[in-house]
Amino acid sequence: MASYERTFCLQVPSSTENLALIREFVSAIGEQAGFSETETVQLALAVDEACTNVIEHAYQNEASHEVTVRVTVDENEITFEVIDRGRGFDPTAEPVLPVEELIRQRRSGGLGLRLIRTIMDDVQYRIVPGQMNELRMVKKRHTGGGVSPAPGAPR
Amino acid sequence: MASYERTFCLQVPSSTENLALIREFVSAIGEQAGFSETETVQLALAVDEACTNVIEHAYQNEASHEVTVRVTVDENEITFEVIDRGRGFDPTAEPVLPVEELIRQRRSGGLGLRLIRTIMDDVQYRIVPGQMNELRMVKKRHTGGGVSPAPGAPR
Amino acid sequence: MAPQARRTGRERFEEAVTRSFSIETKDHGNVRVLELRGYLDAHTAPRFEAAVEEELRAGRPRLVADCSTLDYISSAGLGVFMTFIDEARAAGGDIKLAAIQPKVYQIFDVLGFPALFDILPTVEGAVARFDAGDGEG
Amino acid sequence: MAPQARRTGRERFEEAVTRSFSIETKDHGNVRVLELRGYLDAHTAPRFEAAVEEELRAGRPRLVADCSTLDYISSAGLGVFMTFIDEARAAGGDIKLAAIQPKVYQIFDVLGFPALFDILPTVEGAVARFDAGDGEG
Ligand SMILES: Nc1ncnc2c1ncn2[C@@H]1O[C@H](COP(=O)(O)OP(=O)(O)O)[C@@H](O)[C@H]1O
Ligand SMILES: Nc1ncnc2c1ncn2[C@@H]1O[C@H](COP(=O)(O)OP(=O)(O)O)[C@@H](O)[C@H]1O
Repeated sequence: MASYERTFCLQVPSSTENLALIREFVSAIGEQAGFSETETVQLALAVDEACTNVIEHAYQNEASHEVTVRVTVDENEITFEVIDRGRGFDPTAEPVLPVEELIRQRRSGGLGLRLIRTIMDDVQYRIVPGQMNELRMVKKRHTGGGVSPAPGAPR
Repeated sequence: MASYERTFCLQVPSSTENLALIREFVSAIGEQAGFSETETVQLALAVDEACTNVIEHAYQNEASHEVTVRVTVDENEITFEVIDRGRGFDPTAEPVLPVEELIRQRRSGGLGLRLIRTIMDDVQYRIVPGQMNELRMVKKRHTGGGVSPAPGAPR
Repeated sequence: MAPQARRTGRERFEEAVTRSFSIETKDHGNVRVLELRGYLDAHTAPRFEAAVEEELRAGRPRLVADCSTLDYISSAGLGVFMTFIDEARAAGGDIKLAAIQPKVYQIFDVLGFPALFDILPTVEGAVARFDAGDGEG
Repeated sequence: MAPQARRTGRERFEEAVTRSFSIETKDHGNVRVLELRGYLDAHTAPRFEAAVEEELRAGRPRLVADCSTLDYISSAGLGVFMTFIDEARAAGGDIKLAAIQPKVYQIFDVLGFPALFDILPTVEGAVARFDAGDGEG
């Protein structure tokens, strides 16, 4: 009642055509929560990457499933929970290769988790067997964590 | 699996500051579902009116509750369910006065339900006692129902 | 706990929301033009209501709503026009609507506003109609 | 049931989504400029991938991605650059990036792209760099 905490939830079919809607959802909340445009773009990007992974890997591009994004805003931070009921995975087993190495191997994958970890202040993944998989990402307000604002112009 | 039906769900705190997000949600789905810009504006308006009523009447402007909008799209129609757990009401008991009469009585209220009924092809309200209230609104694809497109210019 | 941070957070929220609707007031001779910008819904209508009320209380009932940059209106915004139209007319003025975008006009149209309000294609035309009325009266 | 209506529905869906990203191709001398417009994510990246692949298969490895109207890119779009950059360079060309908006540039920046790709402020500058390289080689 006196608490500042607010919760939002979006559930959409597991198809990449809904990524734009997911980004609009995150952007609207990020803006409403007082994050800058730069920060809001980054939050939308991180959630896009998490949902893309669910659609492509957890559900292997079958559009008949659902992706859920829960967002909690309080005075200190914004928390995103991306939930699926598909194939879980072990994120600690995924190699974090330098981009040069990815290019050398002609691998276009491997960027998503890196972007998520760079943008967010805390990232946790848990599997509740037979129930759901949940990627939990936290971004603090106004901290040194995450990515600094972009330069005004490239080069 | 072979079905075309898709379901979307949005849940937000019961505050009018979230109406913009609700409209963006409806507009994105309406556009994705192939409704025209004119139709999409009307769908967003009807859902805005329904959610405004929930926030102002069912929850009497207490932001600590939640408004849920479920959307189902299939080959024939789009269905919106606006769900609350607040004070229910009897829509058949609400008088439908002409706008002239509302002006004479200096009543600014009474337009919301009228807009909803004008825009949508089917409107149902049900109370599941102690559980939830649900306003169910259906708009068919490309029918004569609802409102015709706006004229190019006023007057 | 952390009431300071909380207040700042709330302020930031409010700021973001405020951006979605704004009113700019200009004088065209003895007519007040209220330029409505953005989204007029149940969240932002109270600000529009306060602005119209302020004009009427200050004895300025000759009002034009410039809707050229109004992107959306719901019944909460329409209700403001309905609440004050009789009062403005009784005081020898009017609330005329001008330059409504087609996608917004359709909403006025659904409710039969064109029969009840003076709706003009341009702000200049709406202002001129007050002057014409003056010359006749 | 109603497979006809179903197909039409799907087509309409596809059309709406397609609008969110488009590619326009232009020749600047012997350099191909791909103008990327809108949102490049996992849904739209396959179209960008097909466009780049078509250029390389047709023996046109001198490419500039005009990003002046690109509003967003996720790893799926970034991956297209990574997949083809070595092949373009091995064929005597390059994939240069030009006129990236600051809010999009920050995404390239996070991943260290500026050290690996040739990123120029303008399309003209990017095209000119190919010509300079020609003159030298
Ligand atoms: N939600 C998920 N469910 C199952 N596997 C996943 C999920 N997210 C990531 N992965 C696995 O981790 C790998 C790395 O993911 P990422 O860094 O996003 O790159 P990409 O998705 O482009 O391969 C993926 O290739 C996949 O094998
Ligand atoms: N979801 C709801 N819960 C409770 N009462 C409602 C609800 N929706 C509408 N009402 C009642 O119906 C009346 C008419 O609603 P409406 O036509 O939208 O006009 P307004 O909300 O502007 O009064 C409201 O004043 C209210 O008493």
